Amino acid sequence: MTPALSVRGLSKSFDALKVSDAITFDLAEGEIHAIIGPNGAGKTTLIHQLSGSLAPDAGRILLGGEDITRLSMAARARRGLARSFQITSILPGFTALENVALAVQARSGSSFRFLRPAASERALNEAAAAALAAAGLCGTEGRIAGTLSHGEKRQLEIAIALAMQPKVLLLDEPLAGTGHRESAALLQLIAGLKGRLSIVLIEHDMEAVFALADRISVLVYGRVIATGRPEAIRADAEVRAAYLGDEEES
Amino acid sequence: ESIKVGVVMTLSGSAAVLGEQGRDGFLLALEELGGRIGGLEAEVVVVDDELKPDVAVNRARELVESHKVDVVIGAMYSNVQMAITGPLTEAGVFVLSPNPGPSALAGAGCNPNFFAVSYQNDQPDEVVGAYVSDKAARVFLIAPNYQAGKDHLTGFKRTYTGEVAEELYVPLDQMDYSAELAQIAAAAPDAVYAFMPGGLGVNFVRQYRQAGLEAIPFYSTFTVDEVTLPAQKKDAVGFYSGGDWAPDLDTDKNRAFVAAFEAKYDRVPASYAAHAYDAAYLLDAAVTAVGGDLSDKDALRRALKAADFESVRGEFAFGPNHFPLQDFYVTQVAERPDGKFQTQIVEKVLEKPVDAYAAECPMK
Amino acid sequence: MFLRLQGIIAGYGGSQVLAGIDLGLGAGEAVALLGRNGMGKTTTVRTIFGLLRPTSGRIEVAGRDLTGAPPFVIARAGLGLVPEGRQIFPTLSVEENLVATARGPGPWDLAKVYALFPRLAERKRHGGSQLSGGEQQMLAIGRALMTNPRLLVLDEATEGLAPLIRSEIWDCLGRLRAEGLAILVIDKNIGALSRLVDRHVVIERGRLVWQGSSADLAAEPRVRERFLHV
Amino acid sequence: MRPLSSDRVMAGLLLLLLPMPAVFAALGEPFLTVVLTRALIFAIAALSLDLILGFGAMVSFGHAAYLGIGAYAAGILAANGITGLEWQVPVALAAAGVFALVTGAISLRTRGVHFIMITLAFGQMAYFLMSSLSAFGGDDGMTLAARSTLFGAEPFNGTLRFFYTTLALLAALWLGLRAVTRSRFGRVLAGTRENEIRMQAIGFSPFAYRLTAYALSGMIAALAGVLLANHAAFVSPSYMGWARSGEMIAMVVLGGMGTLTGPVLGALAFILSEEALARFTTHWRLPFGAAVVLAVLFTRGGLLGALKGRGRE
Amino acid sequence: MTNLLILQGLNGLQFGILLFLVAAGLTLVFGVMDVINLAHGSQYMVGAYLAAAFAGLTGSFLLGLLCAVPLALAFGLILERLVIRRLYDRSHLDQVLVTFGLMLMLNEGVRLLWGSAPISVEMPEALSGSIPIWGNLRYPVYRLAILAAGLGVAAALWWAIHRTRMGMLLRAGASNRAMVSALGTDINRLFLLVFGAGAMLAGFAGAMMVPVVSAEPDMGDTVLILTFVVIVIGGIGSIRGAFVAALLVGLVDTLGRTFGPILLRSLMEPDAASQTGRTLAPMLIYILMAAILAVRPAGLFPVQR
Ligand SMILES: Nc1ncnc2c1ncn2[C@@H]1O[C@H](COP(=O)(O)OP(=O)(O)OP(=O)(O)O)[C@@H](O)[C@H]1O
Ligand SMILES: Nc1ncnc2c1ncn2[C@@H]1O[C@H](COP(=O)(O)OP(=O)(O)OP(=O)(O)O)[C@@H](O)[C@H]1O
Ligand SMILES: [Mg+2]
Ligand SMILES: [Mg+2]
Repeated sequence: MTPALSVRGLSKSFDALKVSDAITFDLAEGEIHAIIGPNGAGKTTLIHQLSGSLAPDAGRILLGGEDITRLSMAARARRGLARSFQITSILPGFTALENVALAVQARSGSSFRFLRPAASERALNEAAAAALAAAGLCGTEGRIAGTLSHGEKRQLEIAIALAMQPKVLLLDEPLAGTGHRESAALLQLIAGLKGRLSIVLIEHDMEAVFALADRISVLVYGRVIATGRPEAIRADAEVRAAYLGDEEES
Repeated sequence: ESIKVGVVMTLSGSAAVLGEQGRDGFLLALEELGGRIGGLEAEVVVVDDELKPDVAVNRARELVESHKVDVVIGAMYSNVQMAITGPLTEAGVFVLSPNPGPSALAGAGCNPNFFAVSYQNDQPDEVVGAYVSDKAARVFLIAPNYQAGKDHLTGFKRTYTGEVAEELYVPLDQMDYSAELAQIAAAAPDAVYAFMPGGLGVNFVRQYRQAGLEAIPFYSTFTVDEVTLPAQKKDAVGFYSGGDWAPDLDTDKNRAFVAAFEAKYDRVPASYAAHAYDAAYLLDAAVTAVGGDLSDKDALRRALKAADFESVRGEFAFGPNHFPLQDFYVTQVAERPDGKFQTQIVEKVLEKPVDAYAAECPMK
Repeated sequence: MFLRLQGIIAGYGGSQVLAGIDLGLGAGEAVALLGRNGMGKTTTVRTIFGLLRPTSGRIEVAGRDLTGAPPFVIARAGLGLVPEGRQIFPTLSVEENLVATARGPGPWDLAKVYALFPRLAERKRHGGSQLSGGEQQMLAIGRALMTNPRLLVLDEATEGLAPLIRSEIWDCLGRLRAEGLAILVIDKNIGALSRLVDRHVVIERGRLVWQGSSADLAAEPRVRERFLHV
Repeated sequence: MRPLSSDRVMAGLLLLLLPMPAVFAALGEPFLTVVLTRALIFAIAALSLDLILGFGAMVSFGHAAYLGIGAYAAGILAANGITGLEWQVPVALAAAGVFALVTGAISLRTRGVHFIMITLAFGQMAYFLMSSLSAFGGDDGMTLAARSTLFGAEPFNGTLRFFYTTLALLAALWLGLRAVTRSRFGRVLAGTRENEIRMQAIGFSPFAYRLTAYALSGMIAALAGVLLANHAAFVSPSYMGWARSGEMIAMVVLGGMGTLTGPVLGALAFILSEEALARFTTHWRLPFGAAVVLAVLFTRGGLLGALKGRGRE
Repeated sequence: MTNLLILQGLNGLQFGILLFLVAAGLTLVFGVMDVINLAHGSQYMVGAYLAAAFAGLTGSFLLGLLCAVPLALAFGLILERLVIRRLYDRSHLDQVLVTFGLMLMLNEGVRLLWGSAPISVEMPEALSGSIPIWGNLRYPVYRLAILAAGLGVAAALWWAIHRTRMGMLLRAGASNRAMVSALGTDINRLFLLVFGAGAMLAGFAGAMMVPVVSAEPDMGDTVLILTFVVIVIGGIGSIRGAFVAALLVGLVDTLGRTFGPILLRSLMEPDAASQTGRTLAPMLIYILMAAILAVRPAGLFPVQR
């Protein structure tokens, strides 16, 4: 079976700094693949390259077998690649519902329609409201996104990504900044997606990672130093030294 | 019984200096006439055209429709003149221009209700061109880069018989001419001919002097006049200009005009003021001739055409295209004993020339 | 009391967020501010720093009434801020970020901060906007320390940090505390907080609904359940 | 009082404008209708600018060029004996559209102040081009040979007819643009204003939407240009200079950008107060400038914002 | 021909330096404080008028200059306190509009005070005349003085912004005022000083130019547009960019005007060449700007955001 996403020899440097060093991995259909690593290891940079906001220096990216290395961000999104941003990126002047409705609109029909008011398209609104609810944002539909609290904005990011109904979802620290209840809910949400779509998950919350991931890759200084099942990674001495430490958190 | 006169001048922005001269010249004459024109009480409406043609058209139409003016004195710049003359004359209003005499209104486009009290735009240049022909064999020409600039240099070349060393056009908003002056120095011509009106002239003349080029004779039109001289001062002394009038023109009427103007406004009048002043007396004479009856437009037109008034310029008559037949002089800047500066007549160059476009005008 | 809030009511535009907060913090004391998303923790911090003007209530720092004072006056009274969302200066290099607002006298200088975060030393010539999320977080903490505050306010300062770094920061905060620095901290890691602070304060819909020691919190699962959903 | 919505303000405004010619006539100042017509023409231009400025965050500092393109289309065709709007308007729209597509494709690579300046550059190029073409009067401009006609009818003949033609067009364009800004297209446009990266990440290529809006806006401004040429019966490069573009931005922002109604208010306030002040003093720029400064400092969201704020109290 | 080339090169540099003097203030206020100030050109004009007025009173240009510069500073400080301060948390467009209103007021204000006619000032005796620079090539002393002053200001500014803590604070404040303030800096006072400095630079440039070009209303408008072109080509907020771009614009404009027609004449008919030259000359710097922005959308030296 062709993997949902495969990455071959992806390399990227900023001046002398090698942030992606021949990264190769496969994301199997329906799996959650976590990428962990110290701060500045190149995780977000990798997501940027996968989603198309940054061009790699070398290497190839295949989405469902199709080479998308040269495609624009928008074209990749239309082919079913969605992402969330580590640093919240929403439309601050739109309501929460409109934020999500735009994502629905992007995948349903042409947007070169000039006369019919978008706010009255029931299909858009219903799908958007469902995505908001799934992300735990019931009741915020009419609020201006810029005035949501930090945690609420993080949830909105997820809702937007979900509304795109992607085949592959790239999540960059989705739990950062969310409270306990919200992160528990999100955890459940992501777990529920397992099998239906394929997810690349970046997260520093180890509890979540070990609970969710089917496989984990460890990125250090742009290189994948280990890939394997969660138990194996947790036990890996090199990983403990570079990243995990001996911390036991509640 | 009254006569309504609209005065359309550029009165805001830096181009307002000319407009203020025109307005003041007209108002001075009106004051001398006791506020009456041809015996009628004169109601005067002064409007600012802002040097924007579309604004000018609006203000002009307002003069017609709201104020019901009979006559308009204006404008000061050719582009405004072109914009307002059509709408005004179509409404039956007489237009007396105190400065612009665009070729489009002198030739095939001449207009029965339009009278240029000044000159055809090209004439001052033709005068200087003719004069320079036997003074300098190679002349360097410079003008701002717009239609009027091109027209003025064309006027000069029409009568100049020598060789043109170079023809240079500079942007209208330029203030520093070091590059052009370097080119003049490099070309080493026998003379320079410049059409650099208003503020352009102030900077150009002063920098010309600063660059040490005064050994090359400087001829011009609208570049050194009573509007620019207060800023140019000594730097312009000895520079030449050409025109139909100068403050020292030797007629009784002119002496009285200059004295009255200086007494009232404490500055030397320029030709713009002189023409507007003449326009008032022209109008006064014409209205008197028709006995104050403004309803008979044809009679009034004939009376204006007759130009039976005492001009500051001495002998004055209109040609068939309603442009003046008058003498033209070359003038030179001099410092007066009272420390002010003015242009003074050097030589009468052309006697009552007919402008180059008059022949195309269908009016007889 | 080094910092005292009395009856603070504040909000954005028409909507009220804080509905009367009373909070005191002694010199050298460490307090955790807890509460779910959107309950007003950050708003409290913004009000303390004068970034948001309360509609009523009083703010005292070291005995001085600083209600309505501009932020820089409050900061100079000895408060250091690690804001939510990092807010480092993107157009400055890492080192400039640290130096620009530095103030003495005090224990913190460049060398100390670099010793705490070696990663920053490696990237000191780089622009702030080029840093990774976690690096920016380190920079924000370092920047606040460089003002040598008497009270350090951290709003989700460990968000996005790798576990190893995170535990280093908790250790470091513990040491700072021991040296007498007062700390007001917002974080979701209750375990680490409990080891650090004397007192926990829970905010719910803009009001203080519970406070107590770490032991109290540990002993009252209902509080954790009801207000924090742990 | 209920808060005033933008729509209600516009409806009220139209109702207020409708009887104005009769009012002016009764006051014995029928000419004011002509002045008001000019203000309405600029309201159309401001409306067009609001589409890209208010909804797309594209601050064009060269928008006067489109006004000029429309005016010259009417002027040049009329000079060649083609007075029918059925010809003039398509030519004006096509010329403006082509100019917008070409310059827009280049300008849209930039953002923010750079966009302001690159559109200024293209506007100035158009201005200098028309200034130097002596065939069309160069700097002096050209007189409109004849008022435009529409299939033989004369919509611009007579003050009243001109006024109501312009008012109707303004109302129609306002309605049309209101629909456009609320449509799917309008949402995408506003979304790219808010956060371009986010829009790309959900699958939109902002460029095509921006360029479409830019061209549409230029074409509507050209329409205003056709009207302006007929109103002044004169066409001049001075319609296209940067100062004009700046005034158009001022109208939009003064009125309240991104609201469609605001720019209409702004244009009326701008032109009418200029006209009014100029009647009192040639130094009208001084009080006018002061009024602009105070209006912006003490209102948020422009004049429309101020009106709405009042309605809420 | 070589002589002319050198001479025009110098003229271009001098023009560029002048543009830089004005642009530096604009890019400071814009890049550092994130305020678009359309009244900046009017501050240049105010400097020129002040110098002209005081030179007229005292009879000496140097005294006039000495009076004009501190007054231009004071003028900037007052403007900041009264108006600009209220614009910091407003959108760029609100700033554009308010400063556009200020520009109208200032232009009309000087006309009210000094009339519409240009006012000129005598060149100081010591700096008039020219000195030999290359063979028999001479160059006016005063223009060399402008060159030197501009270079001095450029160096001082670069140092102040990139090498002092105040510079860092300014750049920090530009991106996040609230944060700078919350970390203990009185950002308002800092911005007051910057705006004053910008106004002073513009006023200084105006005062320096007044012996060469006379003071007249609206003289700031052209300069304003040109300086905007300069800072945008250079990359907003970058002193280095403003410097390079100013010289580039100065050289392209001056050399293009002189040698463009010569070049064109070798390519086409003289008549067509002169027509094309006349059409292209005023567009030159706009074409330059459009070309640069088309290739580098954020200018030559974009400041990282
Ligand atoms: N535009 C850039 N120019 C130079 N260096 C950059 C740029 N963008 C990122 N970097 C550097 O590349 C490295 C990797 O950054 P990245 O954001 O991918 O890290 P990360 O693994 O996501 O870290 P974190 O867990 O802290 O978010 C960092 O050291 C960062 O400073
Ligand atoms: N700028 C703003 N304008 C309007 N409302 C706001 C603004 N900022 C925050 N709010 C609202 O105020 C409430 C409190 O927000 P605050 O940021 O203080 O929450 P918080 O407790 O810090 O939450 P989090 O854990 O998500 O950061 C929230 O409902 C939020 O939506
Ligand atoms: Mg990251
Ligand atoms: Mg918060």
